[in-house]
Amino acid sequence: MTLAVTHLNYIVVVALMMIGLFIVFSSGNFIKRMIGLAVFQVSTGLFYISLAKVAGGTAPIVVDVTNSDGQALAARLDPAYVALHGVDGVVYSNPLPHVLILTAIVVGVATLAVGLSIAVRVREAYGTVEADEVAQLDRSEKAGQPA
Amino acid sequence: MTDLTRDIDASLVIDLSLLAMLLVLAVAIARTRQLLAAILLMGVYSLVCAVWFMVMDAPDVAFTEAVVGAGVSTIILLGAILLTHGHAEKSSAIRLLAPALAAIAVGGMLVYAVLDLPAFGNPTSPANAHVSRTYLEVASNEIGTPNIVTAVLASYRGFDTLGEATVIFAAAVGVSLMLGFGDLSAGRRTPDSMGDHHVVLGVTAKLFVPVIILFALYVQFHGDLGPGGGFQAGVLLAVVVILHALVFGLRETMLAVRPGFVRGGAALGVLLYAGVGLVCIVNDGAFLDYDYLFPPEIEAQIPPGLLGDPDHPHHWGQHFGIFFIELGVLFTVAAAMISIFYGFAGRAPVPPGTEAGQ
Amino acid sequence: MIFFETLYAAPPQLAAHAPALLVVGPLVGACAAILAPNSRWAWMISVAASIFAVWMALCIAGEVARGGVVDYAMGGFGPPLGIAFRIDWLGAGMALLISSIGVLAALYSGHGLRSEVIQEKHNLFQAGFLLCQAGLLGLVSTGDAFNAFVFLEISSIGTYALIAVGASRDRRALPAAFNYLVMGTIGATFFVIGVGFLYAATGTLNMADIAARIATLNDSRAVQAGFAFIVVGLGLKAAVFPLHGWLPGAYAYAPSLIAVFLSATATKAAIYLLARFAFTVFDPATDFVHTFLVWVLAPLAAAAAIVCSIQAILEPELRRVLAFSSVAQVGYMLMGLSLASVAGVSAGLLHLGAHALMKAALFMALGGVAMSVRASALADFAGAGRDAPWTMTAFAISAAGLMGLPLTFGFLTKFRLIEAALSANQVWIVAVVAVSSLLGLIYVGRMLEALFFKPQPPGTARAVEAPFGVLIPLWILALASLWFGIDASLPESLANAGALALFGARP
Amino acid sequence: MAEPLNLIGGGLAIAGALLSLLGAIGVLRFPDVYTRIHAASITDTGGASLMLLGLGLISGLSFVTLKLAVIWAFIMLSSPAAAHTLANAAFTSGHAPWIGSFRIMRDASAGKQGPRRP
Amino acid sequence: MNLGELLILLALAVPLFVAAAVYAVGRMPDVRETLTLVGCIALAIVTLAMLMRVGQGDAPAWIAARPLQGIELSFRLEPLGALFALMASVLWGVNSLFSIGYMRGRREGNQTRFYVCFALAMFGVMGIAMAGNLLTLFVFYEILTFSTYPLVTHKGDEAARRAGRIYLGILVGASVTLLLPGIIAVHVLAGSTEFVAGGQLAGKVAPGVAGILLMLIVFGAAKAALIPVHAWLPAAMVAPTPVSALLHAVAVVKAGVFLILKVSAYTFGPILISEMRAAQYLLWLAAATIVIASLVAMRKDNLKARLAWSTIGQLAYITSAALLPASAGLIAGGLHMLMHAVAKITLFMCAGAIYVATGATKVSEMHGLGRRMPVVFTCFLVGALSVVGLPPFGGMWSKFLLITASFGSEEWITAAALIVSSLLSMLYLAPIAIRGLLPPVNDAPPAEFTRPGGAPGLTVAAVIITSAACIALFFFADEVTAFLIPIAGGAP
Repeated sequence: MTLAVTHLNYIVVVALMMIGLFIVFSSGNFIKRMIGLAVFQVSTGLFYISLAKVAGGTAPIVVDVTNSDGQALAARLDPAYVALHGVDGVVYSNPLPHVLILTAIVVGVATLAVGLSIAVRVREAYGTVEADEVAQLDRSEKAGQPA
Repeated sequence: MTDLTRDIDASLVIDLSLLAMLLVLAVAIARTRQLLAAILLMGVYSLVCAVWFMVMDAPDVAFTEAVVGAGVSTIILLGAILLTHGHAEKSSAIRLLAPALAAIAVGGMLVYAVLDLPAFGNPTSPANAHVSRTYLEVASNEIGTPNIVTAVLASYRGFDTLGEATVIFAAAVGVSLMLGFGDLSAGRRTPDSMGDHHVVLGVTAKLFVPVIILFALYVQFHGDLGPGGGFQAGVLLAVVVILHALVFGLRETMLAVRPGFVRGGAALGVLLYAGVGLVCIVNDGAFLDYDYLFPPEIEAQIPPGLLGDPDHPHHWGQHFGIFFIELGVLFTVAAAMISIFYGFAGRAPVPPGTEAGQ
Repeated sequence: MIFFETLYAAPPQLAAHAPALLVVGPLVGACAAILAPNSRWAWMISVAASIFAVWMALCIAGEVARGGVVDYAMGGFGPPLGIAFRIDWLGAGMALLISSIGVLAALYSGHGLRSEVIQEKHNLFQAGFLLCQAGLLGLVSTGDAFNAFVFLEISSIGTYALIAVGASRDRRALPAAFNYLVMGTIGATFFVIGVGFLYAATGTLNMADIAARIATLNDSRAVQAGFAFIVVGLGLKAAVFPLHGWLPGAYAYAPSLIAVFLSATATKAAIYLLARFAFTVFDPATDFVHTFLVWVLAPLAAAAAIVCSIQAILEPELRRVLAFSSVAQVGYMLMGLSLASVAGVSAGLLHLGAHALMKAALFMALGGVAMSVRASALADFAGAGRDAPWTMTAFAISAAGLMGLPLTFGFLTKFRLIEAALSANQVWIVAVVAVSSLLGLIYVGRMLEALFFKPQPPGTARAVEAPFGVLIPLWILALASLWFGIDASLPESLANAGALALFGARP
Repeated sequence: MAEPLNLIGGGLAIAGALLSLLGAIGVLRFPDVYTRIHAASITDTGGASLMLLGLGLISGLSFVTLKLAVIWAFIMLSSPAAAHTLANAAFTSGHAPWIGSFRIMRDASAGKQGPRRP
Repeated sequence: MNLGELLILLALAVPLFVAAAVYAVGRMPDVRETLTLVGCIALAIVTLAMLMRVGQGDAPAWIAARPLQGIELSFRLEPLGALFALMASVLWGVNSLFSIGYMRGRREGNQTRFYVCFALAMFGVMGIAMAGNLLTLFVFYEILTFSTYPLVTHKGDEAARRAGRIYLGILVGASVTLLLPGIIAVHVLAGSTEFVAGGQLAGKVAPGVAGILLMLIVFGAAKAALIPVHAWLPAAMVAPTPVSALLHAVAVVKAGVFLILKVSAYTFGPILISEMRAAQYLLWLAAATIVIASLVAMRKDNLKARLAWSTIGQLAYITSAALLPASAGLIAGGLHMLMHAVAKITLFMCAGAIYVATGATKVSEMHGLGRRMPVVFTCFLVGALSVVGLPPFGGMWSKFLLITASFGSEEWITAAALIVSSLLSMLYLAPIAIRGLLPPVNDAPPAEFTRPGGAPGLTVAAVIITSAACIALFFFADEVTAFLIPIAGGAP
């Protein structure tokens, strides 16, 4: 398969990251920025999980090959392939990135919560959550002060 | 190999169609200036991500993404715009140029790099061949949990998970610092929390609450056999409380689940987790080395094969270690999520245009 | 070093687990602080936990002095399967620095918090402070790339809110904290992306293992991109020159306790990690790393040292002056690193330590008079030196160190830096350091002239001497930077050992 | 597992998918909130039920079937409540039904709360 | 700890102790000033003892601290330093007498701070004089700069602060950007900055590199006030006269030229100096400085400003002496350092006395004033002639040696500049005293005493002592020269 096909997955994920980053940088609204951050972080998760996919693999939960659906799983694939890449008869996807991304998702929601709470306080202190207006208010305040 | 390629193509088709949906959603989020719409789209985005994770054989991640991304995050975001303002200002085209360039630069760097990665799904790529393959080979013997993800999460990289619990705990601390704990007086009786024309909701909620709790416990204790674990269960518990608050009003919920109790719970959860590790140290193992959870003399008295088949080596330490730390994660996550929700929900919204002094 | 070799600070049974306890101690302290009945208890817990961390750091230093490097496998799973702590001289030195600054900050917080944080939130505040401490300590001791990210976030997430608490003094703390949050999160995510690329290329997350497997992959684009993302991400956290926009606001408006602790440790930890990756995980001899050090890092560091010093000169607000000078000083440290020689790295690390002492003391002094002088402009502090002589003398001593006055620690570090640059034939770096020291002289001179030689402007509050509980840690810091100005053998030997470890740890 | 069961199951699943598509089109095309809610409810009652039934047939009688049944019960409980809440919210916020008695329209367009109950 | 180390320790400890004690008893003026004087005497005795020991040819040394590996704060005595130390401490004593009279007479404020900083400045001077290596010298050089800042800005008004900024800006700026890199470069190239007879760098670096280092150091030592970096000296004249007298005739400015002398004698060494082109250029620059300064001085009507500019010229003498390719130059420079210090402090103190008595600061106000205060003006004349270099005053010998040295090394330009500037200084210094003593032109009445009783007795006493010294040195110049011979060690 050509590069475009074999790596299309990665490229789309990259595009998602770019959009997330763009939202963060482009929008002056604090809430919108947090949404952009969320998109960015989730997309990073997509990248990791893409690394973890093994062709023909199944979820990394040990399957007992003695029972029926275990055999069904094994039967889907070429035995040579299974013998080469499988663990006692089954091909699993890669568990490690799953673990990492579980952590990353938690970090993401934690960041989201803290960021939004700060944004709420900004709204209470300034009356707006637009970065430009906040900066404007600060400038006018500084001008107001006797230097 | 025909089977194999067919199989790959099939999954690749689903995979790419889902990714296409994600692209559309992301663009829509970028374009809309109605924050409510953006938030709901974000929820959908997380949901589609969850489905995609399923396709990528990552049920645990999918589960987490569903409960967190589509569930809690959406609620927090909604609470935030309730307290701030529902509309984002349009930023001028010039202001869009630099961000676009920055994003494109980063994207270009990424594309340049990913084209050098092994092909998608390649079983022999270093990522899939080196450490993780070892996990797949040894985990079920060393740890004794069928779910390798749980084994790695709770045992091999248990220290990361402690850090994960700490992060969410830190987030709860931060939100409380910012917004307070939502003290009882702040619990407003908003009209939609009055039961009168919400009999239906009330009844359904009353039905669901115990069911969801039951499900949460199932997820908690089934975690080492199938997808799920302390984190997902904790979020589910938090969702129960949030549902209760949404239907019956924050005040009643806070009377039922006290903010002080919640705050303590978060700390206790982390303490429980760290405590397990310290017990291992006391029995002169390494930190979080569950094999030392029980002193040998106690471990010797446990009859082999009490759990699972006798010919497998028994892993009492591992089993109970994972059990306890998952419990700690459950407490921390549930309590932290609830206190975050209390922080947002218990904050009286400021009428627009008013500027509160420092 | 002899001092450390003979150091058996704890029973071996405890010392063996020092690496884990170093992190877990503050962590448990944070939970206890939440559960503590009142703010007094929370304060005592915070002090106790910080002291415990120092104790553990000393144990580790002793072990390192005897064994060269301390390995600790979390959960008993050796690398690359499990998460392993790997602490060499550099990590041990950083841990010592962070934990001892932590103790002083905790001591200071006894009085320092009262003027800036409402009583009800002291427990939460102490908890957040301890969490940040635990995160930084873990960051400098872990040997696992992804674990480093987790600690990066632990140390950050609480910090964002802690900075925003400064809104009780100045509402600008809120947007500053939010800005820091966005930038910090982007930085951390970039770091994760970079680690992801390294994982995709090597299949492992353990730093030593990565280093071993990367040696053959130097022309892999994934590896190079991974390096780039890690560098940019950590650069954001470390406020490397064009990425420093978040720092001045965040440090200037944060509560003094946080300003003291962060300015002394946070960016330093990020620099540590940057060095760890650039020198240990990657090989500074390979083309792209070398190109980065010489053609990217060095010019940016130089630009920071010049531009941000000028910004500090033009800045009317005292705390922001200090914040800008922090960015400039980060430039010094990075110039040292960019020389990619043992002497240069050691000079950079030495300056890192010196700057930590000085900046902590400076912010602490400002916090000490914060309860009487509420204004933020430099002009409002005029004459404070006469009203609060003890506080401001300590301020002056540390400021003198900042401009590199002889007989202060700052002078010696600058000496070493210039020496290293000369022996590396980087004369232009000498010129940069010279010019930026001149600029430093100007902005420090502005501060001291206003504090000591200008009459107090009418209608401003007279500064009141800081309470005793603040003066003790303040003077410990000031005297330290004086003492190390006379005899810097201990920090120098630490810095040298750290630099050697950074290079020697490479297989 | 028998082939015919698979076929029937597959057919049911496809039917469910078509119903969901129908519901989606309805949500897009219908004139006002209430009719759209109506269309949407088709998706998660008819569509979901049929799909679950089909999946159940395919998987045969096992633990999975039980799970599917629980999910079905859940949907049956939750989606009407959700639809009800939506309609109620729309109504209290003064959205007038496209069709309906004149009085309701007047009240709603005047922004008052919904019609008084008997 | 042998006697030599003890002496070094004492020389450093006495000024520090005086500073601390004066600060402690700041409330009681009499005790405070007695303490100062006692301190001066003690220090003078210590430095005299040091001079003796050095005269016997041994060089006591003491390593105070080792801040970093290969970096030492060490002290070592050698003739030039001992001479500088003795000169500074004795003149400090005399000047303290003068300042007590001056400060009391003018009822200045912040007197405690004044005396404390004075003592600290002496601490710096002692360190400079006894420094065993270039780095130590630099450290105390900076201490001297910063301890004198409060003295310069003593008035405390905005004008004083602005002058203070220029003072610090130029001195510290030059030393940080030029001197320190130069010193570190020496450290890197030679492996040490130790002062060794014959030159630390001799034979270790090419003359070209050494030339760059020399440039860095000579311009970095802005206290020597070579023309591009001279602006601080006139600016610093806002300071009270005692400060100008001691610091800008003796301590600060001489610290600069002392540094250059030491560097040329012990770091580069006469051989290297004679090889490098840079020294040649610097000589020409110094010559230009000499002439320009003299010309400017002639046009200054403010007496202190005129003295300041003359100082700039005289410092350039010593600089060029240090850079002459003949080792005789070093000796001449050392001698001139002493002679000029004694003469110039006399002039400054006379100006101060006049100012206290009458408030007159301009030359044009002093016609016939000598009739009212003949002693002061006579002393001024003595000082002036010593600076010009006429017998029977000390200044003559040093200038004579200088000119012969410059002829001997065929530095015609330097020689010419010296001669010209001598004539010019004759024109701008002597007339002040002479006109003061002659009856005023067109019978305009001389300025009145604004202070009953004229100049305070202490100030007059101080002036008399130094002017007597000017004459005495004429007869003891030979011993001093003999004493200085060793510094030209390793000369061809």
